[in-house]
Amino acid sequence: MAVLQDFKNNVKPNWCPGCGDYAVQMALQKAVVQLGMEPHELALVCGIGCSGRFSGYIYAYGMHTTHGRALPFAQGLKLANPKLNVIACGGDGDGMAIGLGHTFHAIRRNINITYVLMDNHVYGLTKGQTSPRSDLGFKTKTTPTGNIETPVSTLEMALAAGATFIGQGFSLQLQELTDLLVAAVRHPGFSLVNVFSPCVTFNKVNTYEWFKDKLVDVKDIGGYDAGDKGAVLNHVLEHEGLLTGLLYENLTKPSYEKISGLAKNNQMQSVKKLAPDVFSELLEDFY
Amino acid sequence: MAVLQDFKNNVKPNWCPGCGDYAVQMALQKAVVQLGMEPHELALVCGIGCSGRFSGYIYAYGMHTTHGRALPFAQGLKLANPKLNVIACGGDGDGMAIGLGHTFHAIRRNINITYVLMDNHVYGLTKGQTSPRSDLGFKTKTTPTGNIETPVSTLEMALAAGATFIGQGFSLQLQELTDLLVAAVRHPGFSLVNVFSPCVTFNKVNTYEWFKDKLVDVKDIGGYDAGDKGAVLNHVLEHEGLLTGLLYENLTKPSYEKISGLAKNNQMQSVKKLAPDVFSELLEDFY
Amino acid sequence: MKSREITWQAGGQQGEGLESLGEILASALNHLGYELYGFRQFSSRIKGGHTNYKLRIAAKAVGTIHKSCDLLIALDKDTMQNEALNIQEQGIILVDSILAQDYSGQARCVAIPFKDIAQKHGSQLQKNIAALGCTVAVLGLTEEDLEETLRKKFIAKGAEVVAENVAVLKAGIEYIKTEVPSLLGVLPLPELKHKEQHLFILGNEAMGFGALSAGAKFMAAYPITPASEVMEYMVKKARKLGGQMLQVEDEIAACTMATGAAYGGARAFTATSGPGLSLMSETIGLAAMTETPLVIVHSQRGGPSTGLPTKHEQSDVFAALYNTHGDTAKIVLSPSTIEEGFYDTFEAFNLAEEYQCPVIVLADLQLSLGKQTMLIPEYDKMEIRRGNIVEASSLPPIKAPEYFPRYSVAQTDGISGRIIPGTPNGICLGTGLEHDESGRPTEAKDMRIKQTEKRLQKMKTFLANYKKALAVDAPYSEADALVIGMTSTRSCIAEVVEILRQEGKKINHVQVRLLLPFPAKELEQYIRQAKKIIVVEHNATAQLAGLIRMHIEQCPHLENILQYDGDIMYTEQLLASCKEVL
Amino acid sequence: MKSREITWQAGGQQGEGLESLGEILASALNHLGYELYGFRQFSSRIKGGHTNYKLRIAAKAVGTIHKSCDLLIALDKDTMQNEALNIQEQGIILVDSILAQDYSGQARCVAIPFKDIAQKHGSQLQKNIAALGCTVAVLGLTEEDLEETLRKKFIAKGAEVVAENVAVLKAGIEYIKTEVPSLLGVLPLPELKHKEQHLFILGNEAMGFGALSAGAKFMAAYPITPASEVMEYMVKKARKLGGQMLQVEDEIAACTMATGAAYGGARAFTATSGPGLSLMSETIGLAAMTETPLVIVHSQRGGPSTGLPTKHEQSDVFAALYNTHGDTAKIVLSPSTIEEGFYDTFEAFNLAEEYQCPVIVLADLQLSLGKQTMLIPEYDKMEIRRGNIVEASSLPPIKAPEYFPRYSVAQTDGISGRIIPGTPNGICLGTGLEHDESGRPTEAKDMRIKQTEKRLQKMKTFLANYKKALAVDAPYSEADALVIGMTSTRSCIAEVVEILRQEGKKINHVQVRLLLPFPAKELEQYIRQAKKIIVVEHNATAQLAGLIRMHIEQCPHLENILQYDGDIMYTEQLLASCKEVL
Ligand SMILES: Cc1ncc(C[n+]2csc(CCOP(=O)(O)OP(=O)(O)O)c2C)c(N)n1
Ligand SMILES: Cc1ncc(C[n+]2csc(CCOP(=O)(O)OP(=O)(O)O)c2C)c(N)n1
Ligand code: SF4
Ligand code: SF4
Ligand SMILES: [Mg+2]
Ligand SMILES: [Mg+2]
Repeated sequence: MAVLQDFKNNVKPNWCPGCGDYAVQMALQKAVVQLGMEPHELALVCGIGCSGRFSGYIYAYGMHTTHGRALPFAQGLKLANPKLNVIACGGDGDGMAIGLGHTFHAIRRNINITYVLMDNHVYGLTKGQTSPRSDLGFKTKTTPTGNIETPVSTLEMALAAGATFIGQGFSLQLQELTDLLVAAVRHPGFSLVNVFSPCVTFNKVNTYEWFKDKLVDVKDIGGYDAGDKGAVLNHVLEHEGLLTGLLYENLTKPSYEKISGLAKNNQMQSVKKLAPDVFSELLEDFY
Repeated sequence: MAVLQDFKNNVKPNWCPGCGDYAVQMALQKAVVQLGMEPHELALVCGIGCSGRFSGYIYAYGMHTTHGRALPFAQGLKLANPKLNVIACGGDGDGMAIGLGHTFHAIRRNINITYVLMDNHVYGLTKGQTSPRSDLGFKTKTTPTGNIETPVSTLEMALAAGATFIGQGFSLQLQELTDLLVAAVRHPGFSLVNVFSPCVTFNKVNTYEWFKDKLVDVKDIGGYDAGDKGAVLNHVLEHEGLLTGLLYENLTKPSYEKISGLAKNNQMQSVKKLAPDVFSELLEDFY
Repeated sequence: MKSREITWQAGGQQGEGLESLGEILASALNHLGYELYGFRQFSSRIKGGHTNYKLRIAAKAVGTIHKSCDLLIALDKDTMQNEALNIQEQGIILVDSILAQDYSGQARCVAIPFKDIAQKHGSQLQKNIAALGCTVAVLGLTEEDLEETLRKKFIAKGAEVVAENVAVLKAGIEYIKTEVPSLLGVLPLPELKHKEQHLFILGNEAMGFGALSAGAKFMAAYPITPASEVMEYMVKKARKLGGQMLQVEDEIAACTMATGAAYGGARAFTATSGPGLSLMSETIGLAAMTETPLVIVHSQRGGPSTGLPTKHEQSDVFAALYNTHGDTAKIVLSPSTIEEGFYDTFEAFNLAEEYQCPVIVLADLQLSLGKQTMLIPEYDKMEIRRGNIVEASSLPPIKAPEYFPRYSVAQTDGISGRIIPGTPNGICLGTGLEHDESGRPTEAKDMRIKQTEKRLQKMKTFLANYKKALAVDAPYSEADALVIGMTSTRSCIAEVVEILRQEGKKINHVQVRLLLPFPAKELEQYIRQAKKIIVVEHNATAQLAGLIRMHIEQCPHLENILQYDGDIMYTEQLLASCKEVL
Repeated sequence: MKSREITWQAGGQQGEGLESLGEILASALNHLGYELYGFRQFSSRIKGGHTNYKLRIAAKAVGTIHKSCDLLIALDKDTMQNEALNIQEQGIILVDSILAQDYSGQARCVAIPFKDIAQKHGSQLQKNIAALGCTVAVLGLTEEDLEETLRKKFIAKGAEVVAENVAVLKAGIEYIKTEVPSLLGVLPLPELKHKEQHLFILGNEAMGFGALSAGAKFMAAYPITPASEVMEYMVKKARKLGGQMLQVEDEIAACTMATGAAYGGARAFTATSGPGLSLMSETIGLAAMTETPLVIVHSQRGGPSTGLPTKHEQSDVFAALYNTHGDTAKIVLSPSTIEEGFYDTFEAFNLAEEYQCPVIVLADLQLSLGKQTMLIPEYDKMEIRRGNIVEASSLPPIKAPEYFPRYSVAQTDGISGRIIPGTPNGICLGTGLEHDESGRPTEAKDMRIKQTEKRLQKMKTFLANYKKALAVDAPYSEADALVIGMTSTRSCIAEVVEILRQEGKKINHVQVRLLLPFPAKELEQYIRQAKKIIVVEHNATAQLAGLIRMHIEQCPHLENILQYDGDIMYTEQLLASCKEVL
């Protein structure tokens, strides 16, 4: 059984000291150990951003793709190699701006991968511009007088897209985040884990303290039912999305693999010459 | 005052006889007459698809753009020329597949344009493939054994994106559709009008009859409150989106033009040399 | 030519069943052993709008259609106004009786009540089958020659439907026999020397079949004319073989998913046209940088922008080569026949894995939508080569933080060992950033230089090894002219060259089948052997000629024959253009 | 060179205030009248990671930095390990005392307790200001020379902060005076002959300022290195002028919105780099097809894919020219100095409107992020030309279904009248499909041909009229060599050419400022005048050389000097490379 050390690659992240992404890295490493994975059984697929550097900091297969396209890549990878544990990662710009269309369609397609979105309400890597998750009024290099576009509600979006698993974590809550990631990977379908992962350099508003003050754990909401979409949505609206925990899970919708039949008959990795009889059969179409 | 004839351009649409888009064309022409527009005050911006041909069939300024990009184009046009009435049109593939990211962001940006989405649950122009709005099990050229991806719920998506106006019409209900379009254009912000516009050639399931049977007018729902987002959402979930009428309107969120200040000081159309004092002031930054 | 072959044509409104009329006729003729080439012209609308289908029937292989025809079935006015003008003088027109017959040309024009014939024995929708019957009679065939094909075509709809169609067919034959007996067998088919079994296959299907044969089981794509048939073929076939075709949200997703699947060890691809390729450009760069074996089938149509979606053009050459920013190492093949469409697509997957790079199969509308008889692919020649994939068994144990040197720069050919993720002891990284030998991002200058050269070295290695860069028919060491073309102009040029040679001119012909890396050296030898160089292409900016000059120092003057009206090239015109230049 | 100028350099970790150290020094020197060129090197991380800033201080205009420096401020180990090796022999290193001084080079190396100095008079964060003080002393300047600049820089934070910084500055000066008096004024600045007022401006700001000056009030963009400063500049300035900069969801939206706004009559643009340009390719085609005046500023960085985002390269030439499918009529300008960055961007908007097509201003990282003294743009020369916009007043009344012939093919120059939507009596259509003169889709062959030729004719008209295609310094009608470059290699090449000329060689220099349509004729004359042709570029595939060959028949051998390590080009190296070739 692999231990934490087996997932460390000794590369010093180029994240700023204090960046929320360190905790996500740690939680993910703990989670995969807890899940009993071996490093070679895991593939991390990342977008571009500070968060996008993630795959380079964990000892596992890793692919650092293009901005906003981690999910299409991850879905292709998973279908090609269903035994692999595929975890996609990215930032809020990556997943909610340029990648929003893919995020939405990946959610509804429900392929069995996990998507970890590091949500810092800002563009980190490009040095501090507004993100689609930035609060109204938030001042950045590109909104010097304050952001005027209503932020995207990741949770409403995910529910609208027909998500089957939505979790939300926070970099300061390492244990909860670890547990959430474990549950997400175990979920048989697409799982979204949105993590509030503060950017200490470019976001002086949505800081660790800010989140700590506002976040409510759904465990603390009496009668919270993660299976009732309507109710979950009302909680989300009421708390403006500032909830943590396993917010929603739907186990009745089958995964893409199941419904497509690939779960039973996936031979994509077998690259072989067609059997003579198969070849002959294919020829039939053209006579 | 312009009359219906003033919006006719005598181009014979290349739509199939019976296509739902004819009614949308007629309703739109009636609506703009009713709104007192002159042809030159209207610009139609379309995507690509059967529905995308729309701008070519109405006598007004028209731009037939690229697949899925009608909304970015329309937003740019509207900001450049705020006096113009800008109406964007497209199909369900255009707006919900390739253009989904733009649709979502256009909704949240809330620029004062109207978006008419002709929703036939199929790809018409490319001759019958599945669309993101196709029902589960729907058989097409690309899903010969039936569609396996949960359809996008346009209404849930729009609500999640923070829409300020959502209407839904049906090609068989010309008068209602006309009224809806009038209301949409009058709405001070982004208005989405989703129209069930059957494809008689490639969709033999979601036919005129099918829609007629299923659609419920919100006027017939007792106590329907188009201002209560949570309630609207529940109705949408309950009726699986098959509602018609003005489903949702929020007049409290200001338009992009208002909040940006462009409503008061938009000089984009004035292309002039900088005044000497302005030029000098700009130079100051670089000393 | 006439004595050796027949061109049959049918024109009418879209939705009148012209396509199946042509299909049935062709299928039957294929069984009889004829060589065929079929091409349909259509407009960008769904129902209505003129469409016409031409079928060339010959005893030896043919790869394009001619402008003129011998036998024309005219079901709409457009056909009479346009197509009828191109008919051979001794040709025959069978025109629907309900059309006003203001034909004033030379050919014999006979009004036939197709609808009535059909209605009497079935429904008026079957007027295409009535026309088929008349065709059969004029060509001197019998109902027996067609029956089996009709049965196959309609059996899914029940025996009754089959019977009805056969009845209409017979009635069509009977009509000619009794009403216009002078037409009976008046255009006899060419004599067949030997009878070989052929496939009759659409270019797009040939490419899809090539992919499937190469072991490709993953496809992600987005519908677009004229490439959709590739995905439509794959979706029908892939699942049974344990694969999947996904129609996804857009071309960016399609291309990226295919890249992900290719990284995952599957043979994976996408197919697209014009706008789709533009959207894929960023991902092509990712595949090049991460050395992932992505395959893209790209079928050119009229550009730029949405352009002429249903018309032919070859104006995406530069885009296929250069649409990605940066120094991108990739391969662009350009098959020039439907057969090459099969083999090149097959081979694309081998090359993509051997050279670990994106491979674009650059087709064009004629190649994609032309349908041709083709010899059955030789099973024994269909060799699968996966290149340097490092298997688990050959890997010594490693442990964190040690990585496998996926991007090792040690090899002089530029090709390092590739690992399929999931392999024990092979962990390594990948990134679109410049990286070190294990795939960790780096900005170190020496590594940057080495990795850049590694990627480009692969292309040099490939170019040195590749044997199919040119299709050469160059018998003259001192030629009057060399004609150079690419993609589907192959047959048209070949026919023109043949005619010119018969007229005593020494003409060489080279069809360029590899566009990137460009086989400049090989091509140059033919260029130096000719007095005149004529470059034939379907675009307005002479892209192929530009490429040739770009790669050949002291390049002589190139004469351009450019066509950009959306139509395909016809022998008659090309011959005239060549003569003008010569 | 030494006697005529000083190169100052500071190296340390990102976040140590090196950027403001350089900025303050440069700003003060600009006020004193020196000519400056500043360039910062940085890596793709936010905090930490080595960065260094070089400033060349001269009496006459300079446009790049050298590898070596005269005075080096070293705040981290990387600086000592790398940068210190490049210092001039008579140079001086002021190294932070806390760094182990294992320097073994020739230059004089003095340890200075920057942190202590700062801490004593302010906070240790101000060690950059302490270093500034030491710099000032060594350069023979006084605190008065700096005070005003410091005041301006910090006044927003309060008078106290100003005072503190001034105190640290003085302490730095004092330290040299008292502790290392031998350094006082030991590197005197060059003598100024005449003092002119200059701007000290970043390339990206110059381009943003150029756009704003041209009347551009709409920008939509997506952040990306090294182009973000253009949007950051625009957002600060546009709104007050009645405009708007929108940061949108992606580059496709950015480019399409700008195209929509341009269609709407605004001067509109976007700015991007590598991956962004790839994503914009489809929309560029739309703008070309609809003849919409879209402007794109594109700054090249290391490719392909994400590549080397913070490093210099010129490998997007082909992509800028050809990333769109189809025969695309557009213009690609390539400014070679920051000043040209201003004027070319300004002019791009004129050309876009005059020729009704997309215009790309192709910059590169050095051009975008270099900061240079530049003469104040001449207000009188800044002429706005909007081309053929048809005003309402000149339109006769029309009514449905009559359209204005927006895409009239009647003009021999290819330029038809453009209508701003909203104009009464000017209704017309637009489409990415091929279209007729009113913008209605058509597949008619003759119209297709005419519209294609119309669009390409505009480019010919433009090329015939454009006067700034080349920046020429070619005094020799029989030259030993011609050196050709593009974009920001201008200054480096010019300096090398100068040296070679002093050594007696007849060297001509042409910097290509227009890449599409390519000014082949004009360039060819210089090529024919030279014995050797040397093409200098920052990429591995010799893209500019390829372009030259593509457009010039019988093109002679071109020698390539290629650099693709991510660094900018230095005189020393280029000189050596040129000599090798000569
Ligand atoms: C196509 C493309 N556009 C723009 C960029 C530049 N870019 C890199 S990261 C980034 C956004 C980063 O923000 P986010 O996704 O929130 O990640 P964070 O850095 O905050 O973790 C951008 C715009 C790019 N690499 N590719
Ligand atoms: C980038 C790009 N991809 C694909 C296409 C081909 N295409 C044209 S229309 C269309 C979809 C049409 O479906 P929809 O948007 O639902 O419109 P409808 O025809 O049903 O009205 C597609 C895929 C294209 N024009 N551009
Ligand atoms: S800039 Fe922000 S997101 Fe990026 S590493 Fe630093 S703290 Fe983290
Ligand atoms: S194919 Fe369908 S959507 Fe297109 S015109 Fe015909 S009926 Fe309408
Ligand atoms: Mg972020
Ligand atoms: Mg549709």
